[in-house]
Amino acid sequence: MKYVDEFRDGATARQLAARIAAEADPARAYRLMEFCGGHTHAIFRYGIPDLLPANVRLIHGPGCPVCVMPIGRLDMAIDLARRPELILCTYGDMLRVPASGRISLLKARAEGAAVRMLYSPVEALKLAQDNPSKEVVFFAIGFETTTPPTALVIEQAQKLGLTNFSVFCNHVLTPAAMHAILATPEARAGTLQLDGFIGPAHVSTVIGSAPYAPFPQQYGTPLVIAGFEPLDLLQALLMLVRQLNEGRAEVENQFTRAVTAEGNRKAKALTERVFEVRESFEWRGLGAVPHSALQIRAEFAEFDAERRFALEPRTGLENKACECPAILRGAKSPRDCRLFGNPCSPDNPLGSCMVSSEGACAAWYAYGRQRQGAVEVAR
Amino acid sequence: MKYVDEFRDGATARQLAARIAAEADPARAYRLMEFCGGHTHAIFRYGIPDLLPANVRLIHGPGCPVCVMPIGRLDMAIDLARRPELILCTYGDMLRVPASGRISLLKARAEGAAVRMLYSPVEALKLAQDNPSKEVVFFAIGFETTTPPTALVIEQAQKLGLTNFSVFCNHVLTPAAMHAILATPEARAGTLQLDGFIGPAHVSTVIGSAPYAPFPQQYGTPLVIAGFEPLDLLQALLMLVRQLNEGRAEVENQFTRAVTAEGNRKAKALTERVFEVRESFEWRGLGAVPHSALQIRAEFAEFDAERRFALEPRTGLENKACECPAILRGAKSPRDCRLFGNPCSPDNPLGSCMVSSEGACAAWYAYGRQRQGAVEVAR
Amino acid sequence: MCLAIPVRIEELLDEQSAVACIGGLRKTINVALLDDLKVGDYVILHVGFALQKLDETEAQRTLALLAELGQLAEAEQAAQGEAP
Amino acid sequence: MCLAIPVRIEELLDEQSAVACIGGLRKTINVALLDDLKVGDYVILHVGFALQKLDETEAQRTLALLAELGQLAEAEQAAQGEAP
Amino acid sequence: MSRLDLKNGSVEMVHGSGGRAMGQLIEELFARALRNEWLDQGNDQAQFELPPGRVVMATDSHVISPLFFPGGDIGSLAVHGTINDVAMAGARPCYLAAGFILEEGFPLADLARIVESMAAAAREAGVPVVTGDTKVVERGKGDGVFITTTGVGVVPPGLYLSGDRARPGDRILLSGSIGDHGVTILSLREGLGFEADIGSDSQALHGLVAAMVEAVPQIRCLRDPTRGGLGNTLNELARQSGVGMQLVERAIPLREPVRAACEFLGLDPLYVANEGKLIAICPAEQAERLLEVMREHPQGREAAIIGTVVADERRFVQMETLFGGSRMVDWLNGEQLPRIC
Amino acid sequence: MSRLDLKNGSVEMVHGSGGRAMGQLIEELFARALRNEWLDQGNDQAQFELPPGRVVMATDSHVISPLFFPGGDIGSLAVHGTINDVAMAGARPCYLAAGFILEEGFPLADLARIVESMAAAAREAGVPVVTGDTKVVERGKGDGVFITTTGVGVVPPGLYLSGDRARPGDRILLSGSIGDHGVTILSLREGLGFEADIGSDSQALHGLVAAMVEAVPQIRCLRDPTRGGLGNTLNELARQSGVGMQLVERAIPLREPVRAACEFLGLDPLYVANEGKLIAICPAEQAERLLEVMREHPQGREAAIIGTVVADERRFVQMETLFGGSRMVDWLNGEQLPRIC
Ligand code: SF4
Ligand code: SF4
Ligand SMILES: [Mg+2]
Ligand SMILES: [Mg+2]
Ligand SMILES: [Mg+2]
Ligand SMILES: [Mg+2]
Ligand SMILES: [Mg+2]
Ligand SMILES: [Mg+2]
Ligand SMILES: [Mg+2]
Ligand SMILES: [Mg+2]
Ligand SMILES: [Mg+2]
Ligand SMILES: [Mg+2]
Repeated sequence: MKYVDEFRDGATARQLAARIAAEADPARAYRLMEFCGGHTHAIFRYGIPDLLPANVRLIHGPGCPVCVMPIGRLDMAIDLARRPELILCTYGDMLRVPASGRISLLKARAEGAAVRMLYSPVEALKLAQDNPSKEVVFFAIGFETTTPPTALVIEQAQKLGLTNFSVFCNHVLTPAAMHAILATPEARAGTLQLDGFIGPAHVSTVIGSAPYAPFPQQYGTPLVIAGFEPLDLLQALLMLVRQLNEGRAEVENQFTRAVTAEGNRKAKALTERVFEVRESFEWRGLGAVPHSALQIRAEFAEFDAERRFALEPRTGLENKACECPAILRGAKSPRDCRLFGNPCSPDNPLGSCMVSSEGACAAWYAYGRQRQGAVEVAR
Repeated sequence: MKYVDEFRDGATARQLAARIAAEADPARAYRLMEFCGGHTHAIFRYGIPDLLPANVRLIHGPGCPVCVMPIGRLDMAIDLARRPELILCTYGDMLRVPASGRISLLKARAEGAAVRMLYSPVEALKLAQDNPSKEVVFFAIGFETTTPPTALVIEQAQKLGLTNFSVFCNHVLTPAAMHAILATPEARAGTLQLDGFIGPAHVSTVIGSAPYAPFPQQYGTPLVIAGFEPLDLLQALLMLVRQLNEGRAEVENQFTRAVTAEGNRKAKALTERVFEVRESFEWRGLGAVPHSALQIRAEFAEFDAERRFALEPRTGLENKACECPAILRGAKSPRDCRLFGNPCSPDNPLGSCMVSSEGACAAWYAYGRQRQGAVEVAR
Repeated sequence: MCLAIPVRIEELLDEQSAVACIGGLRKTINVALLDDLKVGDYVILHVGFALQKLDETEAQRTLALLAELGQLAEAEQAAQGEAP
Repeated sequence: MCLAIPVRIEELLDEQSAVACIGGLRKTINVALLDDLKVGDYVILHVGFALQKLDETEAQRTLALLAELGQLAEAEQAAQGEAP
Repeated sequence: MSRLDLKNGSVEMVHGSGGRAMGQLIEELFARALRNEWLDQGNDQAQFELPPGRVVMATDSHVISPLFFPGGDIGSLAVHGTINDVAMAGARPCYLAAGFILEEGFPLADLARIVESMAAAAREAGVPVVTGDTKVVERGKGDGVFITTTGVGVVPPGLYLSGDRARPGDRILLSGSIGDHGVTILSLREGLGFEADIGSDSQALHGLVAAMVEAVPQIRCLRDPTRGGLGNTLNELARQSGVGMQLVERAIPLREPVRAACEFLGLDPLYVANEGKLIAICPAEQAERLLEVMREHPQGREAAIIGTVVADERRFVQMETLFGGSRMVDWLNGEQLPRIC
Repeated sequence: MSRLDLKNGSVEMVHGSGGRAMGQLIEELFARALRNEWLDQGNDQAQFELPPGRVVMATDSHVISPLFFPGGDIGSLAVHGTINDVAMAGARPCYLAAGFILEEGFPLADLARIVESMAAAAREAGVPVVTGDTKVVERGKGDGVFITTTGVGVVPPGLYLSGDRARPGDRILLSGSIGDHGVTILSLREGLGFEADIGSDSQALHGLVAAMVEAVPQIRCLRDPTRGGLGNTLNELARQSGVGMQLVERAIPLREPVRAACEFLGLDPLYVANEGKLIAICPAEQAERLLEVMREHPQGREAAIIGTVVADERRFVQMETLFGGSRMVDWLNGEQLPRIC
């Protein structure tokens, strides 16, 4: 597979790792957060931590749309799904996430709710057309990458004159979350030290590299946008080590083959037409983050499930012992959770971080368990 | 089973049969029509023809609500059942009857139509309550016996304020059909000679014996109301033979344990409140018969499926070779049909008379085939 | 037409309903179409509704008549049997 | 987040859709979010939508750089290997 | 992972996906209840030795609604049904396999009850369920649970029973009353709802069969009149053997409530299903002896000789009625549906 | 009665009611396609002789959507699946039983196609379907057709294969590429719809097995990595045997389109289902010989030694990745669902 396999070469990876080891200053620590769950997944899938020197540590960030979804929003989705004559459709990722009372959409479906899995949001339109006597709600999740397709689908629904289709919008914004990370209690108290960011790959193909400029400027934190293949990641780590060694704090772009400064103008314009920024949105782990999510504009109100069904916000019941919130803030590691592994496992996930394969707990469980302490992850 | 077993005693039956043989005048023929399918069924189930002398012949009448339903009405019911969001419910008897194109309600169900079988019409109300987002239509069939329960259910639907329930009314009237029988071309031409009637058992429990008075008066045809057990039938036959021998033409009542002159006043009043007589109604075999069926009164218009769904009358496509019409007029016997037995059988019924176990063809097939010509039935 | 069967009223539940019994089988039936029912009455049951009461005296009378006709026939046959 | 994969445009169907290919697999995708696509272009595919074109030149540059860094590391290791 | 929630949990798609959750379902629910050395091995097949003799194999898929009924449930029925089909060859049933098709959302508590009932039936019959399979289908694509069981058994040397061996003059025996199972199931149908002191006759008949073939190895054929009832099953045998049959209604055991239910629904008890009765056909000379053996056995106490095989090219099954007439007992035509006229 | 309308007809409830219509369906559709001396007998069970040796029995219920797919259909799959489970004991599969659960309204033409495909698969494998059963469920209570097949076979004397026999040092062999079946089925899912030059690998493996056990009777165990895929099946074997496993990703055959589809849907090919592949574990000394025998057989041409059994109390299956790292190959957790992140 072109543009994939070339960036997975193990020999080159080991050479790059040796380069990082050579250039990393043994006298200092490099605490680097990969914001994006895609990177978290790749880090474990390819055993990147094994290749790094002990003082180059990776901190997992909140860039997994499944993991940061607050339970209350998922409860709202499950309530919707349980309405008779309503079909809720969403991506496979959300189906197993436990909401209040450990009910997931899959469990709700087993109990009779009409829940359908989509691969693409265009399927939701077809579902609405095929079920004219049902309400079809698309439970939309995701960062800036996933938002333009949702916007397009809403525009199309309007053009088609669909009267039984709406979107429960949960699209969130990357830069706002990065600001929030740098403003957590732990970050402000200095207990979470963050020396650099690995910036998202696919989000950046849409928003471009420009929106990251404030981070080096405001917080002095360097940021390197990186592709999701292991060589991309290692190169980005080397670039961060070099910035830190050289005392620079800049936005650099390792993923130049797909990311420009501007991103995808057409996709951004479409998003802008259909969505507007919310005053505030609740993130798991980060709490209410101002201007961190999108809502459907008034012009498309009839396609907004929140208005259409007059949804009331819900406060979900978190499992108190689950450390997902702290993990999502980068403040804890999965192993700090006493539920990790038993009883919480991908098979019986108690928190969202154990469900998505991008979640730190799931990634650690699937790929890291065998090392049993051999790998130093986070903190 | 009390009131059942006592009237099924074989020894007494043979004695009664001997009595009939003794009293029947060998010089004349006794052509007696059992109007009612219930009698037809009993006649074959108990092998009554075997017990009778050759000159006492039974002619099967049109008293089977399934058999006389014109194909067009059944087509209308199937069209209804095929509407999405509509559940059609009816008695098991109607399910296998072939309509145009040999489609039955069972076949329509196999193809996806929502068709439910009822034992009692009160189940239809429950179905409507349990499926508030569907239209529930009760496909009502039957003679005066079956009508009062339908009337009650319509009244109850009104009381309950149901907005998704209606009745496709096909209730028909016995006396009108008896008049029609005596006015068929064959009867008028004298090719169908009818010396007496066995009157219905259960219809008469409701309407009483009084409505039969015109038959002896107008046509000189004696009539004996008889129960459905074999001894009832044999006794009624003897009573008819005696009337004919004595030159009398009266209404007599053999089924005195359940039939009075007046019938069930309460049931009749209820029927009267909910239904009114149709100008004319199509009967299979008899054609359009004036004042022979009921329709729902305007006061209950919302429960009348014909009005609610603005149903257009349909002219069904009869199988041209099927002799059901002539059989229902008493003009032919099942064996006169060249389709009888092969390909037409209860398993693959081509006409309604082969479906209902009260149908002459089905009764003859199930119980009479073995005799292969040994039994003289009809004509 | 009109499959119906005599059942015995076992228990009156309310204006509309009663428990009926036949051959060891119990079933709740609708009795709204009949007045003055009492436990022990037999009624004709059709599509879940009691349509008419059964008159015990008339039933006995019919049975007696049937028996009589039967005996008559028997006597005659016997007579015929002797005849030839 | 955002599982996405580079695919090659095989055929442009209309304004909205194109056939894409990867590893012998063909799929109709939505290309409404990109302008000026042509057959042979590689795009990043996410939830059925092409999100961005891949820049061949940049890809080659990255690979060259990676190779260079690799060689550098190798040379260094060799040097270290000699050193002790 | 946490234990299966057998109290409030339900079947989910994941229980059929081949992973850990499926393993857990099999282990904590199926294997625990059905426990035996073969299942314990955890292989995808069972291995065992069979005694010498001809091997018999029979399979039946069980679909029934409701799943629980007086006299049993789908679990015990699935064991009895297949044991009986094996036994009808005169065989000793030895091992069972069971395939489950579960509907998403089916309560685990009900499933556990069914599997335990299955285990109890298998234990009582002495025929273990040695291998199995579980699939889960989406809600709306199944009906709670379907169970397909397959049995293997061995026919004692010297015996050969088959439906084509009935000969004119043979006697037809029936092991007990007809219609109990079918009427019990009907009585539970919503809307029909009657109460009666009846239950399904579901039971394993191999013990009775063993006694029968030991005493009368000349038996021509055995068959359990399940779907289609006595009437249809006799037609099958008549057709296979190329003979007619003459039955005597008076001799056919029929419980009063079953008869009443049939009158009241317009059904013919001859076509109502049984799940614990058998028809035996044997030469006339052995009929009395066979009847005696059957009546001595708990499962054959009400056994009766119900008719005779006759020569008839038309292969008609006919019956002398209680009333004294004669009627055809035809193949079951269509479905037996409750009717009003 | 008129002939079954195999062109435009569909399954009706009456086809399961035990009467004449059911007899007709069985005769004109099932028996006609599957035809053999046992089915011809028309009994509710089959009787046959088995060669000497330990008897093996396996059952699988087949539920698959869509029913037809490149490389096969539910009919051929139902034959292959059960033959393979029998063969994995090292046995020669001899006879099959089949139970059908049909949904009201299912087109008879599709049913005929499925049954004919089943017959062809059985013929090709030389394993006849000797007994069967048919049930019909109401529309909305099934999914077209479910088929449960059960097989019996015989293990040649001297062989004993079981999942608990893997020992540290043993080699793990795989007969060919993984994921073909699962990815083919996914590719047909509405909305996902991709085209690829792939098909299900559904095939009967007993020929390959016969060659393998003849050449290397020391084989410890065989298993077909169906649901749950290679990854889960190896975990099952590791747990049964109380060992760990060390795999080499490089050695595991994986077709390019299957790999691409997995990348694109976020699936791990290790957990994608196969229907015509087997895993063999044998002592290290015989591994090369076994590999040679497998590669000589048409069903094992792409066979490979993919790893080694190791001592590990934790029973971990681990893998050296293509990239050069090491990863856990855990039990399949949850369902593998296509994902977007
Ligand atoms: S291991 Fe489970 S409970 Fe603990 S933080 Fe992770 S998801 Fe939450
Ligand atoms: S045998 Fe069939 S086709 Fe002929 S009259 Fe009777 S129902 Fe009609
Ligand atoms: Mg819903
Ligand atoms: Mg409908
Ligand atoms: Mg069977
Ligand atoms: Mg059976
Ligand atoms: Mg049987
Ligand atoms: Mg299996
Ligand atoms: Mg199996
Ligand atoms: Mg299998
Ligand atoms: Mg297997
Ligand atoms: Mg069977």
